Amino acid sequence: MEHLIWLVPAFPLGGVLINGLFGRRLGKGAVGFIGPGVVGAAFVVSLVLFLDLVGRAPEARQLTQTLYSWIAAGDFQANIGFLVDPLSATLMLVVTGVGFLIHVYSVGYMHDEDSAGFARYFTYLNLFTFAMLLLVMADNFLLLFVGWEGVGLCSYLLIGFWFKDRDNATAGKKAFIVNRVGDFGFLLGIFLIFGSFGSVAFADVFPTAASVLAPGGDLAFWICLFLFVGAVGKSAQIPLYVWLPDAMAGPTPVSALIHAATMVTAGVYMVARSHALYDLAPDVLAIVAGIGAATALYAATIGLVQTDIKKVLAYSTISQLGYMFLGVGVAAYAAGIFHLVTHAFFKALLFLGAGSVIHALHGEQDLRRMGGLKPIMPVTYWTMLAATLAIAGIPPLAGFFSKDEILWRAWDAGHPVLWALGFVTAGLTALYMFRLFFLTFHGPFRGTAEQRQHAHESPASMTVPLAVLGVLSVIGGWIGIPPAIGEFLGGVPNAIEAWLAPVFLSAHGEAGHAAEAHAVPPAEYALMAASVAVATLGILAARHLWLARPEVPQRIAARFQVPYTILRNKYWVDELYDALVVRPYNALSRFAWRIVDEGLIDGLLVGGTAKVVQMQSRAMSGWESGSIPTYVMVFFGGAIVILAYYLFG
Amino acid sequence: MSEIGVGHYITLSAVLFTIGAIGVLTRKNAIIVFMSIEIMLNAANLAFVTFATAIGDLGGMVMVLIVIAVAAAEAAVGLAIIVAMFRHRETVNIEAFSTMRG
Amino acid sequence: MSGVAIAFWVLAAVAVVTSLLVITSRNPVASVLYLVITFFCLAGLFVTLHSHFLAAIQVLVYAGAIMVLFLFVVMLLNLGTPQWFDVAGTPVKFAALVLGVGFVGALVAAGVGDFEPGASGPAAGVDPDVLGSTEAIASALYSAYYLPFLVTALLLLVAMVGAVVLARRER
Amino acid sequence: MSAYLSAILFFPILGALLLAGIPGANRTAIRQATLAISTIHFLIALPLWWLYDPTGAEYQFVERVDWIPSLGVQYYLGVDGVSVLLTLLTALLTPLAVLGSWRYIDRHVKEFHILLLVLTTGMLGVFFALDLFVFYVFWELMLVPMYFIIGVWGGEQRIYAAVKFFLYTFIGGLLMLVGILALYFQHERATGTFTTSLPDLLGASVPGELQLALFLAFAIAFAIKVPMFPFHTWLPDAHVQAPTAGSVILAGVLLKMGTFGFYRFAMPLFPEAARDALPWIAGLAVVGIIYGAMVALVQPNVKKLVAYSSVSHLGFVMLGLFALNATGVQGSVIQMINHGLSTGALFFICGMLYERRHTYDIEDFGGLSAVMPVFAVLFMIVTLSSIGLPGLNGFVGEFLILVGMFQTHPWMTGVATAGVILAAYYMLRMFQRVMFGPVDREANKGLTDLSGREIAILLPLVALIVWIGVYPAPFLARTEPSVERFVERVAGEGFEAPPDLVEIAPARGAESERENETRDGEETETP
Repeated sequence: MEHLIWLVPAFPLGGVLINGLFGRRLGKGAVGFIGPGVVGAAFVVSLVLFLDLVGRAPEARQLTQTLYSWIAAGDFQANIGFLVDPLSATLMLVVTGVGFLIHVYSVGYMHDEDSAGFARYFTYLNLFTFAMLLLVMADNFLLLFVGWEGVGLCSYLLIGFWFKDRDNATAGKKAFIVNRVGDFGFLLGIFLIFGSFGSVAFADVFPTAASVLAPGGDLAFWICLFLFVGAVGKSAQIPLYVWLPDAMAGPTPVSALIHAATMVTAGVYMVARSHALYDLAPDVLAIVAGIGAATALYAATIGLVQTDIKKVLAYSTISQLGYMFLGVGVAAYAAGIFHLVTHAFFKALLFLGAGSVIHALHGEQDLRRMGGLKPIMPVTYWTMLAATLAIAGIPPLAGFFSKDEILWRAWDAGHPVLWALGFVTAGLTALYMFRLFFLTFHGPFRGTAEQRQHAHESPASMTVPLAVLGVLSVIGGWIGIPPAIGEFLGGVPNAIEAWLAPVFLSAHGEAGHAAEAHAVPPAEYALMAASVAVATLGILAARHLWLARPEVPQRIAARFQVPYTILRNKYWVDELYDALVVRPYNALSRFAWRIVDEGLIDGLLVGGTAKVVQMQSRAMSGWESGSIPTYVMVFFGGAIVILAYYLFG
Repeated sequence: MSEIGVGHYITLSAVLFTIGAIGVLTRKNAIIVFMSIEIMLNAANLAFVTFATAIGDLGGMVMVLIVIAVAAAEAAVGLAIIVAMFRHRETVNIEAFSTMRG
Repeated sequence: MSGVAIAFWVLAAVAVVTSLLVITSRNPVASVLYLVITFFCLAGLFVTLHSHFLAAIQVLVYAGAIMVLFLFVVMLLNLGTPQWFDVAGTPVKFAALVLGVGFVGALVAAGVGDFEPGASGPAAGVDPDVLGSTEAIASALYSAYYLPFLVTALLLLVAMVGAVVLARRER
Repeated sequence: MSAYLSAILFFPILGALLLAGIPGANRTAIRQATLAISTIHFLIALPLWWLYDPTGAEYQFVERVDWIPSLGVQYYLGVDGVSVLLTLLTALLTPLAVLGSWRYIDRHVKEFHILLLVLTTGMLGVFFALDLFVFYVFWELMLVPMYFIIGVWGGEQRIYAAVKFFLYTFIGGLLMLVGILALYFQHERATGTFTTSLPDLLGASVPGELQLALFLAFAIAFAIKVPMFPFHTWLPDAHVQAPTAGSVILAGVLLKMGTFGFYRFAMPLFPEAARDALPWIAGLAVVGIIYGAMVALVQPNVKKLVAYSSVSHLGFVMLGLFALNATGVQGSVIQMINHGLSTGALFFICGMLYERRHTYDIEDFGGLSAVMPVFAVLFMIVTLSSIGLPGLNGFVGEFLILVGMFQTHPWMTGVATAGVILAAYYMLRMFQRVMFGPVDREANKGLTDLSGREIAILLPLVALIVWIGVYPAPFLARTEPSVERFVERVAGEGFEAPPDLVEIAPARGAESERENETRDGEETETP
């Protein structure tokens, strides 16, 4: 099956070339077919590869294909090579699957763009899919980095898609540069890896990791930390998360695909992929888990008070990513990836649902001017309900299984504090998600009459993907039922754990946690029950605050004036960065230009020497007084001096 | 009064040369300056001849001839310049001619 | 005190005195004439040095031609009358004097006076008279120093042309 | 002893003579003639790509004829992998430059094109020369046409810029001349034979402190040309005042003279001195990277911004050269070509903007992406190449330089890698203010998109940018042997192994230190 691998990225690339070069002439119909079509084709091939892997014995689940040697200079060598193993196969399915649905959705969402813009949009979307697949399927760190920056570029292009509005372009630029800060760390990580292993290919690095790097040593620490800096930049964790809320300036399907389902999870994938290194740096794992949990809580608090529907979802994404990093940080890689998959389903659905609402209300994104859309948009309503329940972690939906697995692993790995953070965040998640849900679909319609008139359900091309994602959000969790519940349902295995085990097996030799068949400790049930309880509590509180007694939130906000304004202004982090980093840098640059360049070098050194030379020449010319006797005097004096020197010298 | 040696001639040449030089330095009349230059040249000639006969090399003699020729040429041209200067400024005082200053 | 010594001292004294008079006399015509006398003394000195040809040339060219030219120019521009501006200010004079005395003093101190021609004295068997004679100089002039001879001729030509052009009255 | 190199070298001169024949008034005829000449010249030079056999001798197509036997000077030409690529870059840029100045140059058209052809010969001479004397002749020859190109067809303060450019390089040149002479006599003292041919001079080693002095003489001359940090102030002025074609050639090729000089002459001739001076020069390179990026950010004039970006990019090239391992030097060589392509294209783009709006100020533009879509796509690709986006040529060079340099100087490279962020910041900021946002200025509304001619200029450059980005193997293969020889000659055995990578990480908390102590023994480090 190896020869098929290159087809997966080739299809989107083909889409890019066709739409990019001939898009305007082909017209919206053709472009609308090619764009999603190529991603669909990639999905089919991924599925074929997935099934082929399933058919193999666990240890043999690895397909590789090397196209050609990309860069070979001195002792550095990097190929364009692909690796399809359970981890990357899962990601491929998510990227192409969810991607395909979002492409289809976009056809409807973007239909009022002119043909040039339409073609440009799908070119960028296909380019993104191509870059994301490169990232996921790369068999060495360098190609992974190529995909890494490629998706960064596409997010820049797509955020600033409606470039006529200056803020969109600025948001795009901000995203790219903050990503670049992360990539800076990633690059240093790659250099260190190459320095220690003499190669960047996974096959050379991971198997020999334990022998080359001293476990817990400085080198392992710095490699993993630098790689994590890259992950923080890309997956919008503290402190490099500031670009994601602004990234909402892009079209909603873009937010769904890039800033929810796929790109932002690249960081989690990278940490999971290099688990062999991270296992050697427990300190870094602790940092990962810590930042994950902190970001989860921090983002949840901000999400609580946002009024723009997409901003709420953005902070929710940051929070959920925090969960994934928490999972990966406690070495529960499989749990982290599982949450990544389920999150892709319901977060994409939430974004597309929000898109459908915005589309219906002609661009209205403020929750305070929505409400009572349930009768008008039934499909969107029910699918959004499924997704909101899933993210809140209500069994039997997807969110419950993946989030609970992470919480349990955090507790089981001996991090009660992190578990507590996660637990509180679970409650907050339920609270702000249902706040959004009730404000949008229930209660009186607070928009303008004209909006009410126009509000209508989205066309089929938008609602069908919603429905599919809705189903996925419901059943998505069943692929990872923990043993604790599995036994009651007649020995249903934790499919995803088993599926990913071989990839993470090689890390520390002995079988992953899941394989242990020991009795499930009672604590797991207790925690499970607790998390369900806190979720329902959150939902009820949300219903109470925003449905039953809508004036209560105003009163609470009035009483807790200070914390409310802090949250409202997102802890002023953006302003802080601007003041601490951006403005001083610009000032320093101006200083460098005006003072150092023009003043010191040009003015003083170059200009200075020129003036000195001029002054000298002017002084010298004074001697040419024109009177012959002085000439003769000087002449004769000189003669005497020479003579004296010659005689007595 | 011992035998007249080469030293005597050379000293005489030096003295004449210096007198010529002083003439050039002190006098402001172009003609006189010119004549002082002639004295200096002749002093040089004397030294040439002295050494030529002292070491028996004809080079000195030929040199004197050339110097005389050059002096003649220089005198001719110099005097022509002085005439031109005189016509221009009605005076031969070299102080008057300083337009070439820097 | 051989005849030559006496002649040397007399001629030297006269030369020095007359040249001093040249540079000090108020009247340019007087200084021209003194200069002629100086040249005659020099010619005499050349004779004491056995170079008779050069003595003749000295008299002919210098005293005869160049001084006549000077005299002619002085007369033409009626510069005969003493000029008020002629002698420089006392500080310049004083400086020049110091310079001159210093120069001569330096030379004498450096032992110019007892300069011995060293080993390469008149090559054995070369009679100084023959050396100074016209044929010797002529043969040297047309053999070893032929090139300088030609160049000098050219120079004279150029000088003539130059003099004519410069001194011509603009029409 | 094929005369192939001489043919390439003097063909432009023949062309220039031919041009002299055409009456000055007939401008288009002159432009077409020059275009034909430079294109034919490119076709003559192109076979070098296939004929040059990387596995063959160090210098190929050698021509060695006695020029001034008494001084031991020979007319000695030859090419190695690096000079082949640079020659092809020069041969490619010249016809494009002619195309680029089709409407831009309208005064003294004939003189301009003659100077352009003479300039080409000057540059090629430097790349071909294997004899210091020949090298120096062409080094000075190349100066004169560029001086006139800036001085006559430039902007307002063109005289100031031209004189500054000329003096800066000329003084450097003089310093180098002193160096050459000193080397010449020192070589004679050491071996008794007078010669200025590079291979012979490479043989003899120069004693200690004299070597440092000579190295500095060469290094300063080339540092001015690169330009490196303190000596760079002539570049922005020269670029802003130079006409488009002048800027393209200046940035595309002339700046590479400096780095090529280090590669071909300064470092191989004085290896020990080069190693001693390494921290200083690499340090200056890093300063150049950061400083160039910072100053570029605040430039109101787009051409000056691109000029300062060149200072930053060439800082990378210098860094790569001083990595003293094959990876770093390969990166720096390929980056020389990349910089020629991407910055050359950028200057063409500035020229196109200038031809339309007669201004270089970024403020006067805005929202051009809507008005000129084709231009937007090409400008985007070139900008991305310039900030080193993977998949395009800039990344290949920058990555190799950084990964190479990291092995020997981790901290310095760490700072240099920050340059990657700054590059993105100033380029994207400029790109956004020129291309995105509303079309708020009336004059921008009516701008025409790229004409056929303009596309013909940018397409080959963009094609090469993508080709080197996606498949750099053929380029790297051609320069590999030459770089290996360079590294082995300069690094030699004296160069101690890179500092143990463990030390670079500062002690992070006491207990990890104690851990290290106990286990330092059996740590197996495989750099």
